[in-house]
Amino acid sequence: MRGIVVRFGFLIVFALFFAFFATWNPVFISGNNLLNIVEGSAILMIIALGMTLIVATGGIDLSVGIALDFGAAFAVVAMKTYDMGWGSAVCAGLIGGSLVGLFNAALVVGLRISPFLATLGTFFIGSSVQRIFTNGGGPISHRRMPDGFRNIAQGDVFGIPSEVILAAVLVVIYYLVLERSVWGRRVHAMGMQRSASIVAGIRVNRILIACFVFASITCAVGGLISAANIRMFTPLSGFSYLLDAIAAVFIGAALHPRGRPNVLGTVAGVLFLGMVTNGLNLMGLNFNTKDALSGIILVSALALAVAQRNMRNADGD
Amino acid sequence: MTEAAFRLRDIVQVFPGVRALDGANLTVHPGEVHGLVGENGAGKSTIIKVLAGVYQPAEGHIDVGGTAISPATPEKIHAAGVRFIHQELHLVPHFTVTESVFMGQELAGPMGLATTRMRRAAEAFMRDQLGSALPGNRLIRDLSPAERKLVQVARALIDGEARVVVFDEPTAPLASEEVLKIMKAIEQLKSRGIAILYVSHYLNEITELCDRVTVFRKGKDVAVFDEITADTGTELVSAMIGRELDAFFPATSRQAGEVALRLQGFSDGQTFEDVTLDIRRGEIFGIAGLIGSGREELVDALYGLRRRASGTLTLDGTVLDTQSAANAVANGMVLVPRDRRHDGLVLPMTVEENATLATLDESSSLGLIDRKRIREVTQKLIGDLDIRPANARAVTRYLSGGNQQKVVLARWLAKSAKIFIFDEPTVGVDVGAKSEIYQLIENLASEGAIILMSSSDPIELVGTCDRVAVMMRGEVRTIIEKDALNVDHLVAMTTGATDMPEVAHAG
Amino acid sequence: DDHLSLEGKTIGVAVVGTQHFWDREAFNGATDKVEELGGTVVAVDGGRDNQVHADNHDILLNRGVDAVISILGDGSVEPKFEALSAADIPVFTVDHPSPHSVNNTTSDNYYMGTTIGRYMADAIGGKGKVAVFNAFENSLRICGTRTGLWKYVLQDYPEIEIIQPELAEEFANAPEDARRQTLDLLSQYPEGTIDAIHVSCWDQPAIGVVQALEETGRTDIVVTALDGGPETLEIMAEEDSPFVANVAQQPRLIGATAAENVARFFDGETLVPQTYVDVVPVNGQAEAMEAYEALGYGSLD
Amino acid sequence: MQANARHQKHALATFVGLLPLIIFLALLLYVGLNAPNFLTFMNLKLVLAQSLPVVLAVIGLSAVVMAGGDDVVSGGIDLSIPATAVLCAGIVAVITTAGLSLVLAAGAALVACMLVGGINALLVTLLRMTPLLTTLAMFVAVVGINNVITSRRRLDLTSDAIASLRQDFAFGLPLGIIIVGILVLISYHLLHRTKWGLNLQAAGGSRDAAEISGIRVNTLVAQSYLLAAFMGFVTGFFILARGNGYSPGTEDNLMLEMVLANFLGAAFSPRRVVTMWGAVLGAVLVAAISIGLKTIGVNVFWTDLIKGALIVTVVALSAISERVR
Ligand SMILES: Nc1ncnc2c1ncn2[C@@H]1O[C@H](COP(=O)(O)OP(=O)(O)OP(=O)(O)O)[C@@H](O)[C@H]1O
Ligand SMILES: Nc1ncnc2c1ncn2[C@@H]1O[C@H](COP(=O)(O)OP(=O)(O)OP(=O)(O)O)[C@@H](O)[C@H]1O
Ligand SMILES: [Mg+2]
Ligand SMILES: [Mg+2]
Repeated sequence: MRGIVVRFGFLIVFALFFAFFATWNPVFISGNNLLNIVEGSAILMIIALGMTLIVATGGIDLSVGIALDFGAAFAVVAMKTYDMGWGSAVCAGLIGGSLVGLFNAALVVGLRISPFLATLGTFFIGSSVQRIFTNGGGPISHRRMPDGFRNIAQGDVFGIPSEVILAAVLVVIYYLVLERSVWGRRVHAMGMQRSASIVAGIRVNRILIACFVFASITCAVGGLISAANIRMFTPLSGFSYLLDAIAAVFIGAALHPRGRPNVLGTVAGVLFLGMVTNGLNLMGLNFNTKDALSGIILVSALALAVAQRNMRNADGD
Repeated sequence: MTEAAFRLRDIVQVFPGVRALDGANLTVHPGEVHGLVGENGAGKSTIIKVLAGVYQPAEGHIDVGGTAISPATPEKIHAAGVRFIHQELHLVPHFTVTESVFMGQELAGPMGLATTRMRRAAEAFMRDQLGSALPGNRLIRDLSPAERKLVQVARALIDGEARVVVFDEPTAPLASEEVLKIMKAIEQLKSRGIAILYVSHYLNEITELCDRVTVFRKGKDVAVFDEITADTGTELVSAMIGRELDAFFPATSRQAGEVALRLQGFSDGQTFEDVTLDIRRGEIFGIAGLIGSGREELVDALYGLRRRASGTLTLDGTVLDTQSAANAVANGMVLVPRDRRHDGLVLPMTVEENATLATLDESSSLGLIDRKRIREVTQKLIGDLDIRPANARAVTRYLSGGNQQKVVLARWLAKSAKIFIFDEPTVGVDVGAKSEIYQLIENLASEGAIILMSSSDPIELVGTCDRVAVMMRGEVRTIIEKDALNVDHLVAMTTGATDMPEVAHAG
Repeated sequence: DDHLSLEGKTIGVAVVGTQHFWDREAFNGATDKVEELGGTVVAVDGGRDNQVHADNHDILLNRGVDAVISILGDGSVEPKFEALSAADIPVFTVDHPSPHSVNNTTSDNYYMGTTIGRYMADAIGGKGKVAVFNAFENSLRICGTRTGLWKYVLQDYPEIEIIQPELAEEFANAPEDARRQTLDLLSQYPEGTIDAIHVSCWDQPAIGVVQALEETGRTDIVVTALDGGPETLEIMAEEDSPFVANVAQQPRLIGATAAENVARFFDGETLVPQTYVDVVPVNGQAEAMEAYEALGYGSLD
Repeated sequence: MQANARHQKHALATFVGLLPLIIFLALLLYVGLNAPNFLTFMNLKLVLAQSLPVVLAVIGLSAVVMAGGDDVVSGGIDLSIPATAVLCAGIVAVITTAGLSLVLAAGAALVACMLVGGINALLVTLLRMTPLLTTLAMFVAVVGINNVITSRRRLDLTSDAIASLRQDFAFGLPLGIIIVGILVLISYHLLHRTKWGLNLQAAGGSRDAAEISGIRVNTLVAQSYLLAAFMGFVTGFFILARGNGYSPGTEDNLMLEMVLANFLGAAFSPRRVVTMWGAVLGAVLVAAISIGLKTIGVNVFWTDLIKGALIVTVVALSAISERVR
């Protein structure tokens, strides 16, 4: 019994919830709804990937939402105000996102501010910049955006929505880069013990800058999807992904035998959150009850994931 | 004989995959200094932690002053008068000396903490008992390692209740002149009838200081020596490693080549000034110097860990860029740092990850790690260096000190570097492993590597180096050539003793 | 009204938040008008936190302004109004009736609620199932009025059923969040089992709702909402838009009117307790185009 | 010669170390000279009154950070304090609105808040869960539960006792300020002037060092979460007093301000570590700056930018002063 819990604990919880939601409302396991879950998780997945990278460096990024906002804003403005094609608009969005990463890197590497406070500063500044630019926070709507851009979120390949494909491609890239590549190994080493990594000849500052920029560009992709989905840029909308992204990354870390933030764990965390949100939506609960339940489920699932890891480590697996 | 100060019998302590203690016994009498020696991983630290109540052993009996304590909890052990000076400099960096000395045993008055009383007591104790005039409001992070060690000692003894004091490798992080302070403190304790358990890899300390010695091997006590003289050393060694150690320092017939590495006018503007050295290919070049002599800072500056104000480094006439550690490594210069737990290893990572951290590029294609190749490389390194346990996936945090050091060495051996800097390469390493490390260094030199060895251990320098530069107050005082190299001379030069004994016997 | 002036006056403008179109426009309308009339603005923003908004009034009191325009807010501002009145600083509210306020400038929320109820009922032929986004009925008075009257009207249509539970929206990322929730809702209610989705207090979420409908091709479901900002009017004005009815307000005008009321007050006029600013009911595509131009948002070709 | 150089360097470090505080004070002075009535006693009262909830929350937070270590990701942090605060406010408002006694309401709220603290403590010490994650998840859960309890309604205050925290005066000061002042002094004594407090700081400063010194780290960490929950409970009443009742949605802002004040406080302390008094000072100064900016009529869209730039500057200076040392 204990052996089973140790090996498959979180998986069992995942399965139990799945079965529970499916029994409560058969719609839950309809192909359409499962696709909804995956599609609905795409943006969070992308943000959580960026967050995974930063947490792997030993930091945390409170400004992921700002990078998302900037990605959306730059792309929408490029198309609406400057009449750019969708390709250029995508580039503009990615560049917009990278500005956030560069700013973070300047604070963390240049001024040696801790990532938490640096990205908190970026969050305040980035929010304010958006409000100044939009005269208080008005959305920038662009109903007639080019189809190419809309297809970032609305297109599909063999019935698989393009945002899901985008998220999947990013998952693969992140997995290869962070878990399989030389560079990723260095990122982990730096995150766990910076001084030893320096002595080992790792260019930690360069890596840190790259990580912040890479993460923010990733978040900007989330912004592009968001802008393509609703055909507008809503200022300050990225913030709503922050807590979920942190939760997903740490659920993932809890699932790792050595507690490291990791891409596959993050994927599991995001899908779990997505499943719970969707399942509770389908349960037909009052929205206040729903919020309370999703919080309680989050706490319990985390506790279980961590308990599982503790047991496994105690068994010397 | 009277009642034992404490007695540990048939202790068994199991960690996942390891029987760290396998029926070990240890008895220490009041008023004696009892040595505990053994190879890395023999179980010394573990039995200390069992005594401390940190681990609850699977089997065994613990009694202190004749009364059985079961189960042993840290509180009960403390109440019984047993004090520990742990090996790590376990202190809170942002605490003051006073706060650290009284940590966990604060004095309280009617209005909360008696801060002034504690500060006076701490300062008085440091001054009178330990001979160190440390201000009570200095922060720990501003202290030298030796000063921190003294704070730990003060912490263990200040309540005056100590009946047994356990020192786990207290001198490992210290320079030789600072060791004296600790020795003096121990003598004083002994004269007050306090029993002392002393763990060290420095056998000369053991033979000088101890009345009796217990030897551990593979989790068991294999011998107890009741008579200790200066000659007991070799017997201790064979008991420890289970065989004779034929030659501690490797024999050599190596001839140094041309001057290859040249430091010119190195200074950092603060701690060392205008250091100029010529080092030959195939030479082991030592650097000696007390704490504060600028030796450590020079090493750091050489490797790009510290900004240098001026100076050039040339290899075979071409300027070598080592302004950052990464550049140094890229140019074939590598460092085995003095603080392996912070700078040497990424502790949460495995042996494999640590050993291959600098050579990943060589075992990858398209930037992706070739995991099979990495595993092979690691297995070979583990074999070559006899790293124990021979498990590539073992987390380095749980390796014993000597094995941790070998993992650091493994990383750089895999790198096939040209210039090796060894900074305190054998601190905390047992004699057997030490000897192996010296042999490794010798082999590197024979293969034509350029070797710099910075050490606070004069015996080690004399035993392995071809030449030794002595630093003092930020300057190179002299360079001692091979034929003039002996321990007394070296010690005299490093401490700046004016009368130079004209002894000629080699170390 | 040419003689109106706030020359030499310092007017505090407190707004509960500026994320929403309405709040922002009312705020901009008020501050712009005060400046146009020659007054100095001291503006404070509660960041969508009613308590911070209330506290901000203390700052205006301490700063010593000549009058305060307070936009929205809940019961926590009442003691602050009292203190301001006690210090002889007149308070003018926007969309927040209060016994301590000289005048409240507002849209007719009762009219909005009933109008949108009738429009929606008509759009689905007086029967069917309706989902509603409603998170703030209990916490914000105006939302309570709008939602309550919408429900009141629907009582006349026994064949209209409101799907339980009601849906909740999120503040920061309203359109995207509503889009996701709508997608979940649609997978639960297949083709033909749901007829309308109503956003009961404003219309940012409606943007996401329409989006979800278009994505799934369920454009037979109609969408209704309140406020009529330029983005939503633009959507309504599109060919075959599922977004069929709205009641547009004139928040900028409301803010400006409040500022003018301040000037009138200093001019010695007696003000009625409530000033209602006209709302613009928008039923269908053609009216949406008209309203877009009439409200000065530009023109839709 | 050398001693002189060291002395100069020390003086420089001290100066740079004080810069964060100097910058704050300079900004306040600028505001004071430009805003009518800013440098008055009235305004001081206003600043204090508005910072009360943050001050209370930050006492709890700083205790948790002191006990767990100040690394945000792996150390101690309690993001659930704002949630316990609104939970207390919500429960008290609902029960008193229903006409039941305030004592009953307070009792129920206390039980609920301490339960939250207890769960935090259990998860962090027994399960060894990351505090950041644990308390974040608890925040979500508790806010959710509170929304069920209150149905996200606005509830007007019916208790005069609570209103008196805002309205009544003693010695010319609002009662609330006096009570919080006393609580600050008690907490200061507890956290910085007793054995318990020092051990708490040792636990967070170096867990290993504390453990081998016989300090029961887990017990202290658990106690810090209970203290935090209790401070959340107290904060609840001040939220009710301040808002003249319960308004939904105050937790997010409180969380941001609390975290900000706590870590800014570290920049003020000479040892550059999180301290309770530094955190309280941080809370008051942040409130003063916010009020100052509002008083001089800075465009509301710009205030976050100024705040963000200020954080970055202050923290950067504190980092630089560490390097100069
Ligand atoms: N917490 C632990 N988990 C797993 N293995 C451990 C742990 N602590 C010690 N060991 C193992 O127990 C054995 C004994 O270790 P111990 O630290 O007692 O050796 P030691 O004699 O102190 O060595 P050294 O001379 O290096 O200090 C080693 O093999 C070590 O790897
Ligand atoms: N954080 C930890 N958790 C569990 N076990 C540990 C931890 N740190 C060290 N150990 C184990 O405790 C033992 C003591 O480790 P320590 O760092 O004192 O080195 P050591 O074994 O005494 O080596 P040396 O003194 O030769 O450097 C080691 O065997 C190690 O495996
Ligand atoms: Mg040991
Ligand atoms: Mg050891």
